[in-house]
Amino acid sequence: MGLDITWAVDWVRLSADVIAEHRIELITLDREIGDGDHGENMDRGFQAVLPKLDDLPAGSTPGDVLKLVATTLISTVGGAAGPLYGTAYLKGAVAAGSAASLDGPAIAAVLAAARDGIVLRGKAESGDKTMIDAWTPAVDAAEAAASNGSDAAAVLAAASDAAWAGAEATEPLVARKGRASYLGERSAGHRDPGAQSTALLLQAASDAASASAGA
Amino acid sequence: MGLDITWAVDWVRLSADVIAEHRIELITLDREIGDGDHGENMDRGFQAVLPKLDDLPAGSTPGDVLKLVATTLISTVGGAAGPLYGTAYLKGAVAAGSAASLDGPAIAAVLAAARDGIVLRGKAESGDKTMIDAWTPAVDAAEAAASNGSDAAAVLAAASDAAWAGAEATEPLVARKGRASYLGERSAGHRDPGAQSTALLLQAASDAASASAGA
Amino acid sequence: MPVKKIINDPKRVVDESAAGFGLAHADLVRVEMDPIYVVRADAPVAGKVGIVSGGGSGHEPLHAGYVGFGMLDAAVPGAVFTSPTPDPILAATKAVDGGAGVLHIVKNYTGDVLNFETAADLASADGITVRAVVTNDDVAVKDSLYTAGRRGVAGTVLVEKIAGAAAERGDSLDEVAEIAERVNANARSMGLALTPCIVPHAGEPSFVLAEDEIEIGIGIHGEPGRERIKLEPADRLVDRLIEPILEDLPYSEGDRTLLFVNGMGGTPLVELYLAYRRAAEVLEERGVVIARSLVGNYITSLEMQGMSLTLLKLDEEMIELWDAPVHTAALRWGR
Amino acid sequence: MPVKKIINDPKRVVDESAAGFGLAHADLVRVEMDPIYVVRADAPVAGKVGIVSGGGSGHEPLHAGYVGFGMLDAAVPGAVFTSPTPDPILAATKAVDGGAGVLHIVKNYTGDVLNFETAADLASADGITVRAVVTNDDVAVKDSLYTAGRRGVAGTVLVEKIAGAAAERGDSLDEVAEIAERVNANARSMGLALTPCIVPHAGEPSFVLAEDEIEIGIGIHGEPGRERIKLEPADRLVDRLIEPILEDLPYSEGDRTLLFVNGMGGTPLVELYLAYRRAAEVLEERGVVIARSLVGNYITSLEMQGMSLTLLKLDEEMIELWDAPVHTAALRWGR
Ligand SMILES: Nc1ncnc2c1ncn2[C@@H]1O[C@H](COP(=O)(O)OP(=O)(O)O)[C@@H](O)[C@H]1O
Ligand SMILES: Nc1ncnc2c1ncn2[C@@H]1O[C@H](COP(=O)(O)OP(=O)(O)O)[C@@H](O)[C@H]1O
Ligand SMILES: [Mg+2]
Ligand SMILES: [Mg+2]
Ligand SMILES: [Mg+2]
Ligand SMILES: [Mg+2]
Repeated sequence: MGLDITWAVDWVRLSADVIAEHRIELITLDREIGDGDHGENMDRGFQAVLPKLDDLPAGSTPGDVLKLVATTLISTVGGAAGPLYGTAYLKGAVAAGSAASLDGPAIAAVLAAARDGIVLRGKAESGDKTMIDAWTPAVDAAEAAASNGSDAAAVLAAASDAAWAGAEATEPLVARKGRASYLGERSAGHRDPGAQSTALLLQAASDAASASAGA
Repeated sequence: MGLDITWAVDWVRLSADVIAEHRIELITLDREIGDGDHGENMDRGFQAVLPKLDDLPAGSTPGDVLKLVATTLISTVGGAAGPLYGTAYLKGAVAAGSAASLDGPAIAAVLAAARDGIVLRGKAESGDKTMIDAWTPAVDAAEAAASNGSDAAAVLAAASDAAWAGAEATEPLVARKGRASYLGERSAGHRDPGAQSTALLLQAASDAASASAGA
Repeated sequence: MPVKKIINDPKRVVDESAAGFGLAHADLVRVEMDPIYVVRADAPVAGKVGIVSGGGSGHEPLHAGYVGFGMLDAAVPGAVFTSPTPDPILAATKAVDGGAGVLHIVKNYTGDVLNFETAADLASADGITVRAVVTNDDVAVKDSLYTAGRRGVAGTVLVEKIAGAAAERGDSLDEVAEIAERVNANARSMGLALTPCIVPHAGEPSFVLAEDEIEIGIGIHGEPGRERIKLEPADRLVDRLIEPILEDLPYSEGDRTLLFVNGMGGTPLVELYLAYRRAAEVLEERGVVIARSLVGNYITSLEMQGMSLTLLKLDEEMIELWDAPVHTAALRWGR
Repeated sequence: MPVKKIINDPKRVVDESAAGFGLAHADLVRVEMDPIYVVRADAPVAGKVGIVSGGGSGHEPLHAGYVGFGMLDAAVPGAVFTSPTPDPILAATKAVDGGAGVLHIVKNYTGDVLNFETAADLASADGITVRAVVTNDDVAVKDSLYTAGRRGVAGTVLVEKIAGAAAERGDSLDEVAEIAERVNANARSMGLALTPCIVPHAGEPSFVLAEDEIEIGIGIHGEPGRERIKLEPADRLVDRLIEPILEDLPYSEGDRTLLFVNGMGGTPLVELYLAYRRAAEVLEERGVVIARSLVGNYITSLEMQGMSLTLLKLDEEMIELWDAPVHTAALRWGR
């Protein structure tokens, strides 16, 4: 069963909720190895998307939603996360194309395109202790699930689980990109805030899909 | 028995010791209702006097010592206490004149002249919560003791006791002069730092006299 | 525990800082060390009224930062928060006397007044004509028989600038003193603190505030204010400062003012400009014209967080003198 | 517990402060609110290269304080410590384009670089020639494959002043970019913090230090430094900052430098000048000539206590451009 516009809109709403809920947590993570604004930045961005959802014309596709998120994040988040997530959603939107519904392989392709967009802009590699360390395992898991014939919801569930594991796995790492890299060895022992927000967002995607499936 | 140059020099040395010892206490009192420098100011002044004592020419009188203290305090203490104590010692020196030894009435006259000097410069009245509230009871007690025929040491002992009582009695007062007056009613409940230093200095005078007498 | 400051020995703070100031601004000033004062590099300026100010250290850039063309001829720094003694004031007075007399600008504190008085007496005995103007712009303190009188606070900066310009254009000692008095009479200030400051030799905060408490009506020496209240939004805090100022010296519609938002040393500029916004709004509501303004840390209490507001009711001559060129370490325009 | 600052709503700090800035400096700048940027009152200046800088707020007076004659044409403030988005950067870029192209001066942080890049792409699409210079003067960060590269810190102020003067005298975009690159390449900085700062929306200190601990190698965003040590005397602290600077860009005897002692926002001037004294002493010992200097709070981290040292190796042209007139809210001379 594919995921349609309802799922996409739900995903955004759930994302806004979950980011608002974890705002302080993301600020705290960023304060420890960065400058303490990640939660505030992401919250500002997703709160700005919410009212725009109501203006989506009838017949909008998941790709349209992703594009709306992309442009809004780019113009409201700022910092490193703004352009990086903005590019991710933009590339994801391109991958989603004008399809009304996304099946497992399509979802995996959206995630891969999003991840590639972040790498293109930010030049981070795996193990640099960035959001990429949540995205890449998520993409790998999504692709594996999709090629095993899982449906879209199951692909997202696999991605979400892998993103969480990836976020957790950033803790021992020494950062080589982003603000945390200024700390050198002292960045070890803290979770990367961008990897954490990635896990939260992918879990929201998966939760929205389960809700769609259940409905 | 009159008090001579030995007493005067001892008084200065004891004063320097006792002020150094109570430096933090005077700072703390001044921090509560002023600007927290009284102990530092007085300590700087008396430490500056010490080396100059060695240069006093032979045949110097108690009046010469008081004048030396006056000029040194004026040129090293600063703040309100510098000119006020400076004037006090200066007027005291004038009252002491060129006498080689000061008896009870002479000591009482020195103290009265000192107090009058402070009033002349600072215009404080009794009850304004200033050093005058230690000086005036001390002068009154000294004059009473002197007219009862007490010797110089006893006159100073009476002055010292009265100064302590006066310092303590500043606690409930609302300040009307000096920095503490800016606090209005909130100045009540704290001892005036200048009254406290006055009591310390007059006690040093008395202690020096007892030592002279004992010697 | 040593006090957390960028210093070596607490007793050498003023000397070492003055030495650094002299090195950094050798084109503007000369720093004499014994006794210590900061003087215009070209002093004495023949035929010009000399202007000397001074007071306890810890209010930087006041006063040394205002020594130079069009403002002060010399500044005399005392120990932190302690008025200087007469010796350096006298030395500075002699150093700037160009034959036209010397004006002392003195903030109204017992210690400053007494020490400047003594120095003036000694200078007069040496044949120098000295006049003193005592600033007392702080409306937080009632000027009555029951206080040492109003404190001189941020208005002092405005007095120094405008009197300095008058001296630079060649006014006589009496004229310079007159305009200084006039500025002081038309200036009103009031301050508040969010945090105390720590005097280097004391090592302890000047007062202790709970995390949600502030002091209203503070001076510039870390002394507590008249009232302790709970933290409020900035706009309300600005109102609390500006209302007593406007009550004390009422303005009519169309009156011109200089609005001066001053930081106490540890307050970020972002907060000062935010406060400026509200102050400007209040003045606009009342029809008062903000003809000139000044925003920044110009008279401070070490690292204290807080601010003061000052309004100076302007006349044509004050505006002209305010706009006149000034070239000092902390205030500079027109050259 | 609300955070102890002179603010109304944490989300409105940047807007309200910019509004106040615009009111206080209406003769110099215009403040646009949607999207937010601060622009020279006379922009665009026909035929002149426009210079735009910007970045997260909380570093005031950087950058808005440097908008005006001889320095920046526009400043784009992001949220506190957060790079602005491309929209206001683009709007500012358009507003200052006088036909000779626009230079972006960008501090080297991932967010700033990415957002300015996007804005530059969009401006180019609109036919405006844009070049970017990325400042990275902070020697506390190793510039290697294993970091995001050196941070742009206090050297940025010097780049803005000197590039601004080059633009003002009529240099072409390539020439202005070249001198900006040259200043950046010859500037080295290093900072330390005695206390953290508190971001308004975070409400908690950016890091926690014991009463006798300090952070060496901090940036300007309240981020922790590379090393935590016990408090030491000022002279030793200065040595700790200046040694890595001189190691990274060695000086020969007779070389000229600009010595810049910068406060992080909450440090009293008295401490900055005291530090200046020691820095000057170290340079003199090495035969380095301090040809120019700057001391004050010019690029800050909110109310953080601490300082940074910057040395800029000067050539004749840089000196000439440094001395050229500048008229901004925070830096002014020559007019
Ligand atoms: N070059 C990069 N590539 C990928 N992700 C990055 C890169 N630089 C930073 N990030 C991510 O951005 C997050 C920080 O975002 P945020 O705090 O919003 O921006 P800033 O660092 O500008 O304050 C980091 O936790 C990290 O996951
Ligand atoms: N007008 C005055 N007359 C007498 N004593 C005064 C007067 N003003 C202040 N004092 C005394 O001076 C003391 C403060 O001295 P100090 O702290 O050294 O100077 P400052 O107030 O200038 O910091 C007060 O405690 C008070 O006893
Ligand atoms: Mg961040
Ligand atoms: Mg005192
Ligand atoms: Mg004092
Ligand atoms: Mg940031």
